[in-house]
Amino acid sequence: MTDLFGIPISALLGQLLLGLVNGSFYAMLSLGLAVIFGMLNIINFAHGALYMMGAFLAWMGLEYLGLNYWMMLLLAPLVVGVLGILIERLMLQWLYKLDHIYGLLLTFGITLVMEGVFRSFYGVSGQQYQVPEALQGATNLGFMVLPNYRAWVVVASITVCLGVWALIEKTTLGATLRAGTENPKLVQAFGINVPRMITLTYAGGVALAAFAGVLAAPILQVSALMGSNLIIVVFAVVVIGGMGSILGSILTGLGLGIIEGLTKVFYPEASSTVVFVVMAIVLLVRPAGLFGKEK
Amino acid sequence: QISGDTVKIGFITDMSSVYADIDGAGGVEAIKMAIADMKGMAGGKKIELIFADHQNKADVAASKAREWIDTQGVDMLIGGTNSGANLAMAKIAAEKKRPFMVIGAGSARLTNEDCTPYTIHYAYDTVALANGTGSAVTKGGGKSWFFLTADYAFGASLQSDTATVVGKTGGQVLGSVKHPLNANDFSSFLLQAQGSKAQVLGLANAGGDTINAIKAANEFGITKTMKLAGLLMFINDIHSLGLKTTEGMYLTDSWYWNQSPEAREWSRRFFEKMKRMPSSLQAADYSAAMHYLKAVDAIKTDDADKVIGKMKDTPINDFYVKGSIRKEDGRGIHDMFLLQVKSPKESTEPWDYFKVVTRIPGDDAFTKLADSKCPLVKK
Amino acid sequence: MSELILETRGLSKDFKGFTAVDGVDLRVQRGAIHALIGPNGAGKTTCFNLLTKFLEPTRGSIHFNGVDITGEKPAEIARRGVIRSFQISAVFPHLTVLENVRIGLQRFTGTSFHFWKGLTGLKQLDARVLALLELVDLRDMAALKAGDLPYGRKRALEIATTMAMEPTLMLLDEPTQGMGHEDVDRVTALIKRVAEGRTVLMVEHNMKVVSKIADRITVLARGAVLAEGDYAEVSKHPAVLEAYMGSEAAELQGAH
Amino acid sequence: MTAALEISNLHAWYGESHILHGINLSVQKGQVLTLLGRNGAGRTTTLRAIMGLTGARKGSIKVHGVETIAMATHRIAHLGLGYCPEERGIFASLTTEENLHLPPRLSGGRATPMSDEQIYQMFPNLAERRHSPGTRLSGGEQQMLAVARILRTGADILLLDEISEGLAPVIVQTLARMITALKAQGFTIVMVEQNFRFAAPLADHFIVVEHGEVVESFSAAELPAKQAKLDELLSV
Amino acid sequence: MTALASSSKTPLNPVYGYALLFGAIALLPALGVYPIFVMKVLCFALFACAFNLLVGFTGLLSFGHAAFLGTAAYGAGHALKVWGFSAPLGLVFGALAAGVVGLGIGLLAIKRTGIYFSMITLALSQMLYFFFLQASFTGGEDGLQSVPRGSFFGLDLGNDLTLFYVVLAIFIGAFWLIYRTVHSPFGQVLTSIRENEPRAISLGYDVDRFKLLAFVLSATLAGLAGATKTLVLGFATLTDAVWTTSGLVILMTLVGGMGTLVGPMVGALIIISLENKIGDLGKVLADLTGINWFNGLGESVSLVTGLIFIVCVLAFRRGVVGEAIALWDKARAKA
Ligand SMILES: Nc1ncnc2c1ncn2[C@@H]1O[C@H](COP(=O)(O)OP(=O)(O)OP(=O)(O)O)[C@@H](O)[C@H]1O
Ligand SMILES: Nc1ncnc2c1ncn2[C@@H]1O[C@H](COP(=O)(O)OP(=O)(O)OP(=O)(O)O)[C@@H](O)[C@H]1O
Ligand SMILES: [Mg+2]
Ligand SMILES: [Mg+2]
Repeated sequence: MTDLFGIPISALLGQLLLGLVNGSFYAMLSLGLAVIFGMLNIINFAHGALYMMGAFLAWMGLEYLGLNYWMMLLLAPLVVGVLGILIERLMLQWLYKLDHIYGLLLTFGITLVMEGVFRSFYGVSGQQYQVPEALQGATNLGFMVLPNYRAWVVVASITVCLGVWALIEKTTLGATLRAGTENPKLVQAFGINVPRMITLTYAGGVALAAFAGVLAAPILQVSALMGSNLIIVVFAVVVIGGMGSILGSILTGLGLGIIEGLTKVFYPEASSTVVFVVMAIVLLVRPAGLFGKEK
Repeated sequence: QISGDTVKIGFITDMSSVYADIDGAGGVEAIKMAIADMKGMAGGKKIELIFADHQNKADVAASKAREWIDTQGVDMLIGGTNSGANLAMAKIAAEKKRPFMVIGAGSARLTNEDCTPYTIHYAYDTVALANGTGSAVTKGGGKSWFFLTADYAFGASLQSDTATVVGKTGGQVLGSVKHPLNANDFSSFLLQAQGSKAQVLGLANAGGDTINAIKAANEFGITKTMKLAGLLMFINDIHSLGLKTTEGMYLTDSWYWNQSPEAREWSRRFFEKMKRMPSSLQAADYSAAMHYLKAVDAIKTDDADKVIGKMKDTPINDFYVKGSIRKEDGRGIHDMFLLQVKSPKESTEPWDYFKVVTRIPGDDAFTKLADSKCPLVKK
Repeated sequence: MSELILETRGLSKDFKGFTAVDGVDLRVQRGAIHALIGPNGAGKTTCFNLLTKFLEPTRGSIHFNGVDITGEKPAEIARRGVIRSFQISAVFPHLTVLENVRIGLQRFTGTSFHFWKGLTGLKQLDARVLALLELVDLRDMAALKAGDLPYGRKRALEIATTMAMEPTLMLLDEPTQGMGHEDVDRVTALIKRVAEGRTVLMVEHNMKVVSKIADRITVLARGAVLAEGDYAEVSKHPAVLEAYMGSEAAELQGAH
Repeated sequence: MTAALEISNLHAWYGESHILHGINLSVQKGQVLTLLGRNGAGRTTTLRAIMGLTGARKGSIKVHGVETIAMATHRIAHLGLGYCPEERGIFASLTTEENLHLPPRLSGGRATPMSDEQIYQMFPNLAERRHSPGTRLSGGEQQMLAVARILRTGADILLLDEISEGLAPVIVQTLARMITALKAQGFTIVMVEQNFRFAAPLADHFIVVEHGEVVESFSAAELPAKQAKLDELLSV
Repeated sequence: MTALASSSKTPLNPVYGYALLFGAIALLPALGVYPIFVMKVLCFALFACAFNLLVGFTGLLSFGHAAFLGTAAYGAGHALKVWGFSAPLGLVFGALAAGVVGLGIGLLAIKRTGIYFSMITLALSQMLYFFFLQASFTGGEDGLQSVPRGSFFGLDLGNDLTLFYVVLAIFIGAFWLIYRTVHSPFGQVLTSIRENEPRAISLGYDVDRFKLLAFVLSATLAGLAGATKTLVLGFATLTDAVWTTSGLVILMTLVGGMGTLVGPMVGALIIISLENKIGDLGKVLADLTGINWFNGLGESVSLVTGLIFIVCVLAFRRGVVGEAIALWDKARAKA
């Protein structure tokens, strides 16, 4: 067997694949952030908390209502989307005229409240959520045994990411959204209800986070704090990718998952910092990020 | 002569964060049970309990402790989970001369490098856990080990303590991988562990990390080829993971609710109130409070030095443990248990999770006086 | 020194495949009031942004006093004495009128990084500040917050602050925009006054102002220079009439 | 009969600059009104104020008799207004066709919306370039696209800001024919024009704006009589 | 800025006001207020004032200020405990260490503005947090414990009261420096940059260098707060460096009033008291309303903090002191 720096190539392939799984989460979350940022010019700090909420909804659906994974994969994003509508209508919409900083601070406050609520009801050690029947078991790929569920995560999230990308880049709705980011006033002058479009965009963005949350529930422990560490990494992903393009956020998310995976093999101690190191380097070379546009 | 005419116990623990289930509100309830069992009086005076959440922040814990002693006249402190918080509290208790009974924190430093005349490390420590799990599992045939270690001081000491024991009992450490604290994904580390072909996977981490690692180990089928040994786990972790996931795992603890009739009896009372079975820490909270209150009751004073003397002189003998507190360094010495998680089929009732595999005598479990790094121990 | 204070050669700026400024050769005579006019979106403001390096030119070079300053940073260019005003009013609203102007003067004291010093050192500048405010009829308002001034007065304050920099070349972007008649006249007179001994390059839509004070006019259209000359020449130039002033105006003029 | 558009005492601001100082005008259904004036006089601002795109507005704007001064922009549009901005507002991230399809059908529009075929017939250039990004079009094509875009929506009042600007004479002639055709179909049109030659034969009514106020108002019939006055007002 | 601007018009010299304030603080222990609590508040007040120097007077919202608090806390702790530095030297060392880290982060972050700036500072400080978590000298999760207080120019700091006056003196000194900075030629330029950056550039100021100096100053002073805190409490822990602490200092400044000099002090007092007393408040509320849930309020600090954040951002952006000044200005405008 061939080695690379003392690690068998086959093991390396396995690690790359696992990196891709994590990258799928980064991609989905940073995609949601990018969509929201594009339309609302708000960095949605609450993204991590809404992701957590998605996972919790999956668990609650099963626990209290007996709704299975597949139902919740649909329902949780809907519920969180409605919550997003409320957040946008009741709070965010008053902040657009102000400095963007206030949006960041408000959503930070929302994060604290949501985490606090879930923590006070469910504690922190977390709830257990089983992998759905259909996806249990693992497949032997030769170089590694890949649990079917992880394969599903990659497939599902890449599908969703590409779907969102296609929706935004290829449809009338997407065209309206893109136009709205370019020149919201003119779009409104054409009779399109831009405020409502903004609300729905926010709802859609956070629904993506909830979807990621449901996907994560069977892999991770469902707990109140599951989003708060992730969100900062996703921020770094966003800074590295540059807030410009939808495709950029997807690619950067996947790419960083893989880089992180490789770090876990060669220098595991640095695996939690590598994203930030990459960020520092990218900022030095390209202050606007890899796919971002200057100013 | 009881200061302030009340015997005031201060309990500081994690009530809202990762360790809240293991101790937290249940710990408060356990101490209240002890007070109730004393009829609310010790040495002829009223007993009072105040408690606070340190949110796993050492600074909050220490400030609370200091403030309580300075302004509330607290006579004794019970420290819940989190070693950092407890080390900080130990400093304050020693400075202010108050008995400090550590229950939930595992760091062996509390009775080694950082020992004080006022610290009593009552329930367990990482050395005991390492000795229990490390030696018992190795003796039981798990000769080759691989460690999955949280990358910070505590994880490193758990690993090195256990590795030493494994080596002594004829086992072999094949390797280890460090993971960041609160890692969100363990699959990559587990793949590396699997690559080592070791028989035992030692989990030198805690809380959420342990839980997530076990989940992933199941998912990747690693539990089929390796035995899992949790180096710092409690019954609540098993409860939240479920037996299906944890079946066959080894862990060491100071107590299990189903280990004896008296333990069962107390646990039922606890269950009435909390709707869950007690962890070893909650039982220890009760036991420690009781031990202290009985000492105060016996000598009719809450003077710190005298009460500590009395506590160290009196053997502990209750449903929790039979043992004593070592005079020199304040280490509580009692038996520990190597437990194995039952399979779902073996479990006959809720919370029936463990088989007791071995009883480890206290003298073998805890650091020997000869090996102690406590400056108070004269060699 | 040469007659030309500012010269650009082939100055261009592309935005994503769209050329906003296209090979402009601008030549500003020392001591002149030079107006830059042209239809909306002709690239006038963009030109200003290039000259002061708020934007990076895509092609071409900028020469100031014969020195190539194309590679310099905005602050460096400002320190050479090329000071601009903005199309949208640019004062420091929470500072007083006096402080606004003093910020300009302060740079010359070399104490701007001294965070441990009090403001007493700056007080000595106040006399000069007041003199400048006198010039723009703002002396009485010295203690007011700049944000509380009426719009026209803000533009005057901006000019005073610009003056404080002892500019050799002032770039004014639509100094009379959004003003009432009397303010326009006032500011026109003011520009005329302050232009003594220095050079002014201004963007202006108000032809009354331009015809009154501009010595020379460059007309931009679609990013390129369409015509250049004094007012009489430019206002007769057919291409200018076509692109900017309206060809029918000429027709009408010819009609009577 | 209510006017299609009736404005009285309209004031408007951009931030702190007070631009419109009490505009009064009214347009009957099926008429073409042209706003004349010098650069910066406030004509564009008048159109933008009708759409609710300026800063603060005061006064009264009635569209088909409905007061819109307090309405949100998109609601105003749905009363049947189509706006073609001076800067054209072609979206760079959209293709020509996407740009064309962007404005939705207006609920209150009274005109028959044009089909794509009709539009492409009117502007063959656009059909050719339907899949290229909007801002890759030439200036003239962009102008066509900006006009074409509002014909699909069913808007019956068109606000056209300098649509002839920067276009080759042939295209200007096309536009002139188009406006005549639209007028024949009953469209109400408000135009801002610099190009008097273009506007003169099309308009039923003229208004001259100066410093945010209406200084002259006369019908096409009065045009010859007003020529001298106009000359003075518009001269440079 | 507004604080000074408005008070400078009144005949009363603001210096008297501050003297009165600090005099009152100096008397607190004599009135039976717990000195350690006051010292803790003072440390956080200094932290918030330092942060405010950046956000309130320069317009840069750093979401990574915990990095400086943490760096200095560990730096000073290590210097005092392991290298045996004297207290003053330890403090200076801690503050300087934070300043150096501030220079590094500042160089990377200053190129971007607005939310980008916030996100970059947040991410970089999180990187530093992981470093502290893993580095051996910090004691990881356990923290750096039992840092000796030692003596300060001959004064024995073991005594709480002595330490209190030393801390108060440090605070006054640092506050004076901030006051000075705000009202210095440098401060004038900072204000102009915050109010209209392009205009400041066009006046010939190299704004990046001004921002960087402000950033480093703010980091150093935040460091001083962290070092002093270590001295007072005797330990440095990861709490000092974690990102939620950065959030906390933003909250303090927001609640007190961004861009006012005393605002952050008031904010720190409110938030620290809340953290300490919210459990009691919950019990009172539970007794009053009979709703048992309130008893658990003590465990829900973050929930309450979050609510305050939301309320402040939506309805109370000027903060306590800011609103007070606005009221005062209004009243005077009427008079
Ligand atoms: N940052 C930019 N990105 C893309 N296009 C730009 C940018 N800045 C300006 N433009 C475009 O460049 C052209 C010239 O703009 P500029 O502001 O220079 O016009 P102007 O001559 O000053 O017009 P006005 O008289 O209306 O102020 C316009 O079409 C404008 O839309
Ligand atoms: N966004 C804006 N902010 C501030 N002032 C503006 C803005 N847009 C236009 N103005 C000013 O408002 C005044 C009127 O402008 P408007 O665009 O309505 O003129 P116009 O008559 O259409 O002339 P033209 O289009 O030929 O330049 C001008 O002085 C212009 O500079
Ligand atoms: Mg311009
Ligand atoms: Mg116009």
